[in-house]
Amino acid sequence: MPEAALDTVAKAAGSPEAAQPYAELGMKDDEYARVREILGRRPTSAELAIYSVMWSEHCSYKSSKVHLRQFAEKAPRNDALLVGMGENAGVVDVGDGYAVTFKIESHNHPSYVEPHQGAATGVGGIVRDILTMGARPVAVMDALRFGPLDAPDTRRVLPGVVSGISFYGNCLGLPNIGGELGFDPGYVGNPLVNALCVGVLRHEDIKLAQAPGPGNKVVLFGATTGPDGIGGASVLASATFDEESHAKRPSVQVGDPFLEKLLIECSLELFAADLVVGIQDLGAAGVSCATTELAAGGTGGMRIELDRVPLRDSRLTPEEILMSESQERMMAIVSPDKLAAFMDVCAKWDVVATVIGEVTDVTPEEAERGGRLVMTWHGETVVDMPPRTASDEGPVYERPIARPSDQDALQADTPDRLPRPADDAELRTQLLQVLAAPGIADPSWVTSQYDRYVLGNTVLATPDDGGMIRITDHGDRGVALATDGNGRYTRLDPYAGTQLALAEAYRNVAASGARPHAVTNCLNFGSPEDPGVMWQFAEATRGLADGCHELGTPVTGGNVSFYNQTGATAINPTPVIGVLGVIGDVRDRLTSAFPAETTDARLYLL
Amino acid sequence: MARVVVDVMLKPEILDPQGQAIVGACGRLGFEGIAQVRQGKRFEVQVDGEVDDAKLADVRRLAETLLANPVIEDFELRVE
Amino acid sequence: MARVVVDVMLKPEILDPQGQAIVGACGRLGFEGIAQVRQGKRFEVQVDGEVDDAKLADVRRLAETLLANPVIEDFELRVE
Amino acid sequence: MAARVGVVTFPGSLDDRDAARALRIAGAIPVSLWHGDADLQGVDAVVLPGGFSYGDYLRCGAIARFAPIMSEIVPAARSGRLPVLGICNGFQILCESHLLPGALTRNSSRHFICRDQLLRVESTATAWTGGYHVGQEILIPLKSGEGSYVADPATLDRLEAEGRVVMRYADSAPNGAQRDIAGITNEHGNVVGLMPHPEHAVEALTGPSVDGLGFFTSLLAHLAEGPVGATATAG
Ligand SMILES: Nc1ncnc2c1ncn2[C@@H]1O[C@H](COP(=O)(O)OP(=O)(O)O)[C@@H](O)[C@H]1O
Repeated sequence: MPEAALDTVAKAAGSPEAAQPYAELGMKDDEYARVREILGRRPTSAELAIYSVMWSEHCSYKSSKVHLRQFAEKAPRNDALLVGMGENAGVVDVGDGYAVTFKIESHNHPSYVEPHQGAATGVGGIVRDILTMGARPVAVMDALRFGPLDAPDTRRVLPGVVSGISFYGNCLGLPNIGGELGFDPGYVGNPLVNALCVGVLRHEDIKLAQAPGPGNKVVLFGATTGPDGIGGASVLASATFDEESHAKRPSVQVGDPFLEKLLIECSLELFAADLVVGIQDLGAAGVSCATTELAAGGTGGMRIELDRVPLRDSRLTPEEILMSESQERMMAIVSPDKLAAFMDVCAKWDVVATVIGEVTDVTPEEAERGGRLVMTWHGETVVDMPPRTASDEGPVYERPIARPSDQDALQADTPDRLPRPADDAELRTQLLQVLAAPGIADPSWVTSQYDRYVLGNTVLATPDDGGMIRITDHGDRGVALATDGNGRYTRLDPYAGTQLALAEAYRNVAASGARPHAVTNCLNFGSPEDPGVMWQFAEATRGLADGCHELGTPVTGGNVSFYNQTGATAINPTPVIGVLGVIGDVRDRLTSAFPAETTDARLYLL
Repeated sequence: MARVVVDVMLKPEILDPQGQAIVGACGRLGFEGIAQVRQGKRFEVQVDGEVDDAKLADVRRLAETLLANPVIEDFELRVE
Repeated sequence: MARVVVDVMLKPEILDPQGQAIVGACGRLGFEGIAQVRQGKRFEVQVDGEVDDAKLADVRRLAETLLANPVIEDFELRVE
Repeated sequence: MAARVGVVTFPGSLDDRDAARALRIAGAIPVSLWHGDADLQGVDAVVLPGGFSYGDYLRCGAIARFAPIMSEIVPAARSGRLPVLGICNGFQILCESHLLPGALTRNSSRHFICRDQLLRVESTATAWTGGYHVGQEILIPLKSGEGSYVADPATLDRLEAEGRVVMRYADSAPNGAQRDIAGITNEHGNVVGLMPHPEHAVEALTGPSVDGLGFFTSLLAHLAEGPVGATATAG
């Protein structure tokens, strides 16, 4: 393989007219023009890599931002919220000095390409988000949607997804305490794999993605970097999945849950010994995201020697390193006097850790421009940019919105026209049909592949409506969780459909005996460039924000997944809503079953 | 009866956690000079009768669709 | 660098659910004439330098102690 | 003085905290043992907990067997001195270490199975099951992907003849285990390997029953009585 010529900042300054593949990386003309304006020159290819992933829909929320704002604007006053939206995950006070953090995230497209690994790495990613907040991950849930059971592709996708979740979650030692299983023709070419993780921490243990203190070291730890999912962040996660992207499919990310388990124990030991100043996990945009976000959250200054990143494949270029989605990696900011202790803990857990740079000071002018992130490759400067422009100041779009033309017809088409059962026998047949539908029938063929006992704190799990765990080994305090979503309802009325999903999750939590406290959400929609989809999105977010306001329960975080479509056909809009509740004494929990010892009890329908 | 062997290995660019775990263990167990280990699968497929071109093509199709996952794995086939 | 391949297969008397499932799937997918499939493991061990007798003995020991479980598995070794 | 019982943490151990909790509930003092230290810290017994040591990538338990702590556990266990309970991955490690015969292979369903499992107690002549009675049925979680016990017919016959099958799956084995074997012991009765997880059935709130507690209370009674050989014959 010929060594690609290195594109340096000096070269970029001297060759303003060089053609750059920004369109292939998913950037629009005006976005590219803005990068040039920010830098005052053309970007180097490494800088282009950073901007393209950071400004992708997946990382920048450029189409959804204007709508997500209302979650904060309409948020009920709530003293329980310790960390709100914007960080890796929200943190909620649950009393006695304890807090929990939880979040749900999608891994839809990767799970279609390679179901087992896609779903596995989806679990891995959300678990690292929770760990990054300083919490011990204590449980996971999974909300799944597939095409009909008898569709040929479902046979490939469903077993793979379930085995991936089972493999990764079980191997991490996190109990699976609930989830959903839904089927609809709309998901044939676009399954939904939404994974939720919840973690527990003490108030004083909250960690943030920031890099204060010039002179502090930037340490990359965990897996070595390989060509996993290169281009994935912009190509896989946010562009329509079509034949063409099939052809230029990047190398699939493969998960290593064993390494992630070591990373969890290692990180918790690092936190306990107070050895990190700031921390970030490496998700979709890998090193690009971690460095720009950490720098932007700190002094604004950082210097990275990219050639120090330990590689699995020595041929990787700086651009590829910046875009690699290799799993099971974290980045920490460590003060120099604690570096030796930090390295010792990593060595104890057999986790590779490498200093790749340090936090730097910035001048007031540099701060004004958005800080200064410099990266070198064997001594040559390949990146010199204001990190905040990549992490926080990406493009924001007010996408056109239009109520779909078939909406009225859809709503007019009520079930009234369906024939009623003529007699008992027909009623019986219909009832049996409903009960046998795969989305209604017993899901234990899926859930029996998930460990629900590990950690020994699972109070409720399948088949109960919500999951519940005890959050400490010595007390009785617990949290309950449920996720719900219904694409068909939401298609019929996105505003009400989303509220129904919220209400159902809320009821499931309340019915377990816990008091609902906070909301997370994963918004699975079609292309934001389709005004009809954007209308659904606007209505759904408005519905959720209003509903949360009404219920007095804040949204603490979530995830948006756009471009869920096959060709031009979008999935039914599917917001999956997760509600977390708190219960003072888990012994007061209520199960879905009638307790065995009850007789002569009365049944009430509320 | 004849036997076709299908060797399935992860593509070289794909992470192989299993191989890594083994290399790690080799070091601790004092096996020197083991540079790399990759773990794959070996299938022994017994076919009825002779292995002619048609049979071989069948096994190849079997490998592509069932034995190997072409997204992350390569395979090789040989008659034994 | 040289490569030693270690093939590890379940002993014939040990149940191989994977292999059986594959045979079952063959039937459903219309692959005719597949009598039996057994699934095992293939390890590609890269050793530093030449594979001399001492190295080969090392890899054999590695196979015996780590790569295969003699209670249920047989292994074969070859230099490639 | 309460018994001190070690719980080994290997890289990838998952149920170590649960095992420690179960021991605590039973009245023992759990002592955390690190795989990399060849030091048993003078414990009276050892639990090898469930999990995926080293990711179980090669074969379950194959790599953990070589951990430094095992170099202390194996001779003490083999001599009959040290009571050792291997649960799930721990059972796999005991087989890989040749402390117990046979091996654990992939479930016949090829899937991981997590379910509440009814077991029948077959032997109370071990350090870990003296508190049960033969024929008793207990309900504890089974959760494993490679839980199918196999051994050659001669070994199986010997295990049966010597009364070393400790637990069997009531009804039939959900994972294809030969002769429905869920747990076995060595010739001294001090080493027990068990596929299901008694440490997950010690509290009514979080387990399907509290039937698992018997393993840990049995151990304490056994330790209070004296050396293993004595109970093994008395059982
Ligand atoms: N994908 C999944 N992962 C984990 N648990 C699941 C999954 N799907 C369903 N469950 C669990 O199975 C039980 C029944 O599911 P479901 O029939 O969807 O419940 P509901 O009656 O609340 O709609 C619940 O406990 C639910 O949490």
